[in-house]
Amino acid sequence: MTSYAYLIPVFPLLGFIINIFFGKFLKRGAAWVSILSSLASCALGLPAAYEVAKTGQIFSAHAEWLTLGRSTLSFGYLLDPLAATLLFVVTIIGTLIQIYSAGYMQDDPRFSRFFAYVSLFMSAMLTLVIADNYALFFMSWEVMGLCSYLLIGFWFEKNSAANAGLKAFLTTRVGDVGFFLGILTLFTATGNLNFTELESSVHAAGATPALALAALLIFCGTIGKSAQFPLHVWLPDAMEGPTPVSALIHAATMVAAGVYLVARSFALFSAFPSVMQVVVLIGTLTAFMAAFIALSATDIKKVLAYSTISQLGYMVTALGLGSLSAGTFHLMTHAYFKALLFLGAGSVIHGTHSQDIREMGGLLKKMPHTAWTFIIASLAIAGVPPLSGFWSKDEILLAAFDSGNKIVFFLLLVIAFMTAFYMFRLVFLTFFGTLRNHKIHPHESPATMTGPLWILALGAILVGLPGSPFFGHWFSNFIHGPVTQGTHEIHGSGAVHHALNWFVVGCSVAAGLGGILLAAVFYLGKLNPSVWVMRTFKPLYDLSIHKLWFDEIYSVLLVRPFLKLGQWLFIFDQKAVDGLVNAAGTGTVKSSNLQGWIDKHIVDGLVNLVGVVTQLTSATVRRVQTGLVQHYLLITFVSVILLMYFHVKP
Amino acid sequence: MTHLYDIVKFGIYALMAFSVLAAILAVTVRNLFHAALCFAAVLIGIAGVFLSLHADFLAMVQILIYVGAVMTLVIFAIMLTERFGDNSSPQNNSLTLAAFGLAIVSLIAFSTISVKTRWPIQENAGALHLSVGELAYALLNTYVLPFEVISVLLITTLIGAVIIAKKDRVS
Amino acid sequence: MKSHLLSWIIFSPLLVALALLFVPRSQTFLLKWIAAAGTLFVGILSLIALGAFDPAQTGFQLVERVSWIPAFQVHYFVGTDGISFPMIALTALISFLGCIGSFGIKEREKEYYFLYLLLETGMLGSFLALDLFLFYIFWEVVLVPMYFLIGIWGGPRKEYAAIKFFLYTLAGSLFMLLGILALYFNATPHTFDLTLLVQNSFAVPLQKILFLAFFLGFAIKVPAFPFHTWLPDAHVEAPTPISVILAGILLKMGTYGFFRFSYPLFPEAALWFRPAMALIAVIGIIYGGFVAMAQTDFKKMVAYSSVSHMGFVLLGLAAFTANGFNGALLQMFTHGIITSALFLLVGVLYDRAHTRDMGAFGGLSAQMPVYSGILILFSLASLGLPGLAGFISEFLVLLGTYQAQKLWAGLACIGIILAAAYLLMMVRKVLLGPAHEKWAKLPDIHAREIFTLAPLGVLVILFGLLPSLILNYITPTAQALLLSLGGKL
Amino acid sequence: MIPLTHYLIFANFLFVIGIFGALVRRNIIGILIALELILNAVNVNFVAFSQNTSPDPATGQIFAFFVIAIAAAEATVGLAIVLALFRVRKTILTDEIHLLKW
Repeated sequence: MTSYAYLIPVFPLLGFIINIFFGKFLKRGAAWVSILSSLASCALGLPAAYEVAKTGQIFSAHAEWLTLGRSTLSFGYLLDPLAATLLFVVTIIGTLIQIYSAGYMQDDPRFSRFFAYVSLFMSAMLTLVIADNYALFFMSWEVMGLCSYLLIGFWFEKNSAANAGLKAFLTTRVGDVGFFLGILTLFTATGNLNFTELESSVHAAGATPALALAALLIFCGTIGKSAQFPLHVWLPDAMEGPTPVSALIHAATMVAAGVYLVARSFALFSAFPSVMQVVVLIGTLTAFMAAFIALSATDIKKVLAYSTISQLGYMVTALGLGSLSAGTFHLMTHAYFKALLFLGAGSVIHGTHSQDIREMGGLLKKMPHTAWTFIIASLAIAGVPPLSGFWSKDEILLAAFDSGNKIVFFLLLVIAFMTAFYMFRLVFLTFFGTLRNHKIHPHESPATMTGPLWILALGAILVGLPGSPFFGHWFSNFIHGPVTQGTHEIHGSGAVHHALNWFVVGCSVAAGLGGILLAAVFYLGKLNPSVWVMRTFKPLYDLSIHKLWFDEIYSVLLVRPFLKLGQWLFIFDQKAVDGLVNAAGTGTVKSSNLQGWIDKHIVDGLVNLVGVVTQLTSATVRRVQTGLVQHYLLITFVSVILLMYFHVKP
Repeated sequence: MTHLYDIVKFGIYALMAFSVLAAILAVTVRNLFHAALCFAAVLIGIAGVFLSLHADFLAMVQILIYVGAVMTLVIFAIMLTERFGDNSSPQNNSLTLAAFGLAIVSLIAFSTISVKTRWPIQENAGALHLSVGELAYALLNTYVLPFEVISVLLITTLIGAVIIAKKDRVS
Repeated sequence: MKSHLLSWIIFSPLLVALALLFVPRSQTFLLKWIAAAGTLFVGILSLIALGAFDPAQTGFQLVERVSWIPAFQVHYFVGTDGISFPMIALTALISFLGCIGSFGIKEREKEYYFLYLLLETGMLGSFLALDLFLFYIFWEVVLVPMYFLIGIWGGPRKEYAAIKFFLYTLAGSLFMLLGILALYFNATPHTFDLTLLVQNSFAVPLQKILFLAFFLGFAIKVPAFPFHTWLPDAHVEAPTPISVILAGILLKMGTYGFFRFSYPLFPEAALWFRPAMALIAVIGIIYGGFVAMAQTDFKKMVAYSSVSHMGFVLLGLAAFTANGFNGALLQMFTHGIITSALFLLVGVLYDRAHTRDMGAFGGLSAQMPVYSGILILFSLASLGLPGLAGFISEFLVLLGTYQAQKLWAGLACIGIILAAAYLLMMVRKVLLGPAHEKWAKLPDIHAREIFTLAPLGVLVILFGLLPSLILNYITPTAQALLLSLGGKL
Repeated sequence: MIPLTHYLIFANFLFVIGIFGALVRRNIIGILIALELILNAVNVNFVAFSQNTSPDPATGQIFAFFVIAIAAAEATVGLAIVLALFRVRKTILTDEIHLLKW
């Protein structure tokens, strides 16, 4: 199975080609094309992942793609535990979400185009997962960005959607350019872009500043793609896209690719403690900030978007702390429960045609499937044992605890608390209580939508178990097995541990349950202290509701000056650069005019004198010009005769 | 033989005189059509003179092209511009006297030159016979380039004449 | 035909142009198709040349050398190598597509196609001439038809644009002519033959002066930063197919000149001027990007984007590394394809709406789905999306530059971000957003227009995925050039 | 045979008559006829010289051919011009066609 791994992304690509060219004729069949293509990828990818898990081996093969001087870039696939994990996540979630979309997008006029884009995305994402070098990785990375752009702006008639797509692409592009430069730096420093040889080449080159720079620049890619501070602003806006897209791209898979990038480059990052500290800093900051904003968001998808940013920050922090397994593990569990949350939100939106949680309430009875799966996912993200989120979050907290960095540990706990709070604020406002806007007539979604919800719910419950002590931390052994064999673990925290740290577990559970409890107090009971909180902590509340003013600050500091600069330069171009050219032109004309004047009045004065004389002479002489041909002939002939006479005479 | 020889000689001179006479008529006759006919007579006379110079082929060409083609053209042109063919207004302009004087003077001058100059006469002058084959050989070997140029000229003339003479579509 | 393949390539458009003179001007159908067949014939010939061309060989191939003006050692000397061959293929392709794209021209077709074919001969000759005198003649032959094509069939300010283009480029090429003459008199023996001139090593101060003289000629054509202002005017006023030719091929004559003449002839001077070249390149990249961002006129935006993208070619030249040269040569090709397509697309829109103001459009994606799909494809190619051709060339240029001088590459990356900004803002304004009722009746792109764009689209994707297809032709020559300049691989 | 000089004098006569005609005729067709006379005079000279002074008798004759061809061309174009002129100006008299005077 593994030797055909390169076919995994090919099926969705075929799906894309069929849908983009023949989608018009396929109509609803377009969904089948996409779903079948990703099922085919599942059929290839899952056995391959299983093979890796069973044997603990790495499978890879590559073919030459481009020769650059003495070094060669090759394209190939690499199936190691990391890739297998991602394959497991992407193929399953991708397929489920496409099945869900067939119901969700049912009435859309551009139905086939939607599935074409999703298939292209699947193809790019799967390529990225199994890519064996940075070049191929970057290419699929960018194509994913393109799909994200196209799908965010899928309903482009809405100005907000069109703008959100633009913003997403441009913001991530900034990070991507950093990533690109990072690749260049790495290639210049080591002459190698293959993941398999990354470790050895980093060792060979030693911890040079150039490599540290490469690591930092590559991290820029993560910052852009995984919506880390300060490039996180695009992700909340990206919620303008159809909800399945938010689930697939902006929650479960694509945004996690940034984390995957760090995990892939772990050998490079872990060689530089200072870079790792930057990673931790960014991760924690992002996680905290996003959680803070999520506290006050009222749009159901925006809450989830900020939650995603926050969780991604969590993963990045974990990797920065040196725990490859914790970060990857959380990536996997998060993909399941966050996809579930988004699909649930999509179901709610589908049923109510509203996104504002202040209008909802009491949906538990109207939409039981949606509600229960949503609650399961919320429990998972809040870190309630024994759901998946608990195990992964616990590992991250443990890594922080082991690193000895108490501030980070404390912050992560606070974030866990906030996460539980805002998630259950969402749950309570949406599903409990009574319906607040009576114009809404909620109804449960069709089976194509609820089916995937339950499957994902099952996943959200179960995928944490491989990492739990019940299975002897199988996952962490698996990840650490071949990839980092022989690597020195920085803080030792990533190393395999077989005992539970009950203090950490206690803190984690307390934070989760505390958050849920507080939310229940605020939003379930008749007592409603939220207004009081709002008033008392008004500055903080304002800060949160305005998303820390990021969009405004960027607009004033970056976007507008850039546009203005463009306009100024254009004016400069027209007035100065082109003006110079035109001035040269007019200058020439002017000076010729001056010369013309001199010519006319001085030089010509003399000439005119001559002219007058000439005129007088010619007035008489011109009489010869009778206009009669024969007169001319006569004169000519006489002249010839005379010439002959003078010539012959001597 | 002498007799025959003299007769031929006399005939040639007569032909020359005839040609000159016809030429004078061709440029003085009032009716243009008659003038054209006189000109045709001149051409035939010259063809005879060519014969006397053993230029048989040239004489044929002279008659075919000049008398056959060019004269037809001229006569057509005269007919097409009928109004001026034989009207009563004078056919000569005010230059007649000056032209006549000039003609006499130049005739004398040229004739003097012709007579006074010592021409490098060849030994076998007047007896050179040239077959048409030799002529063709010279034309298509030594003079092939001018020959081709002439053909291009004729084509150009053909097209040019058609374009100049055709009715202008715009007006 | 094989033995004179390049001459056939150069002069067959001219022959077709002369044949056009015998077609009555009322037979527009015949005129169009004869011209199209002529350009297609060049395309077929260049495919034959592709078969005869050996990519692994680095010297000149398919050479023809005949004495032309013996008194001045002028030769009719043509030949091709990995630098010029892609340009020939590009010229043949773009000319053919441009010719098909010209079918919309409705006035004075006879003169139009005559000048168009004459222009093609000039361009092909410029790319193939190896004798400087011959090169200069072809170089100037390009100017005249271009002047008329802009000046007669152009937009409202066509006279201004045409005269500006003509005088500006002519002024540049005059310096080049002086340079050529100076070369001739300083070379021993006196010659215009490039292969012989290269064997001379000129004194460094002389090299610097001559480099500058050639630089003026080429930089104006490129156009490099301070000399670029003719470009937006010419592009905006020129009819669509001529914009295509202008951006797709003519600009490349400038950078081609650097590769073919300036660098091999003046290696020391080239090395000395390297920082200046890089500076001009980087300024061009960033400046062009910013100004493109400020445009409201669709065509002007694409024109300024050319300034930015051609900056990458100059940057690759300045890098003095194999990757840089490779990338620059590839960028010439890919930019030719992509920008041509963008101009064709602008033309498609302009033909329907009669305006190029991007602000006036909106939401076209809904009623022109095929058009918008193609426009998005080429916008993405232009902004360097991996998987499409534009990325490979920019990647190589930046890699080469990075190996030479990190700062330049870092600054040039700003241009990449800007490219994404102005192109996607264009897509946003034209294709996305709420639909305008005013444009509700615009028909989608039709078959002939798709026909002109499809080959370009295929090439963009093909070269994006398999760049070695074309790099195999470029790399050996680029490496040989670098080695001959004293660089290291 | 007849000496060269006589042919020359004969040609002179034709030539002078031609000149006279070209000078005095008012009608353009008349002028054309006179010009043809001049050309014929030249032809006579060519053939006579070639028969008497040149080692190669072909040259003169061939030149005469060329002259005839050119004369034919000249007549054709000239007459075409006459027709065009007539159509435009309704006259073929030279003294009525003098736009090019002072």
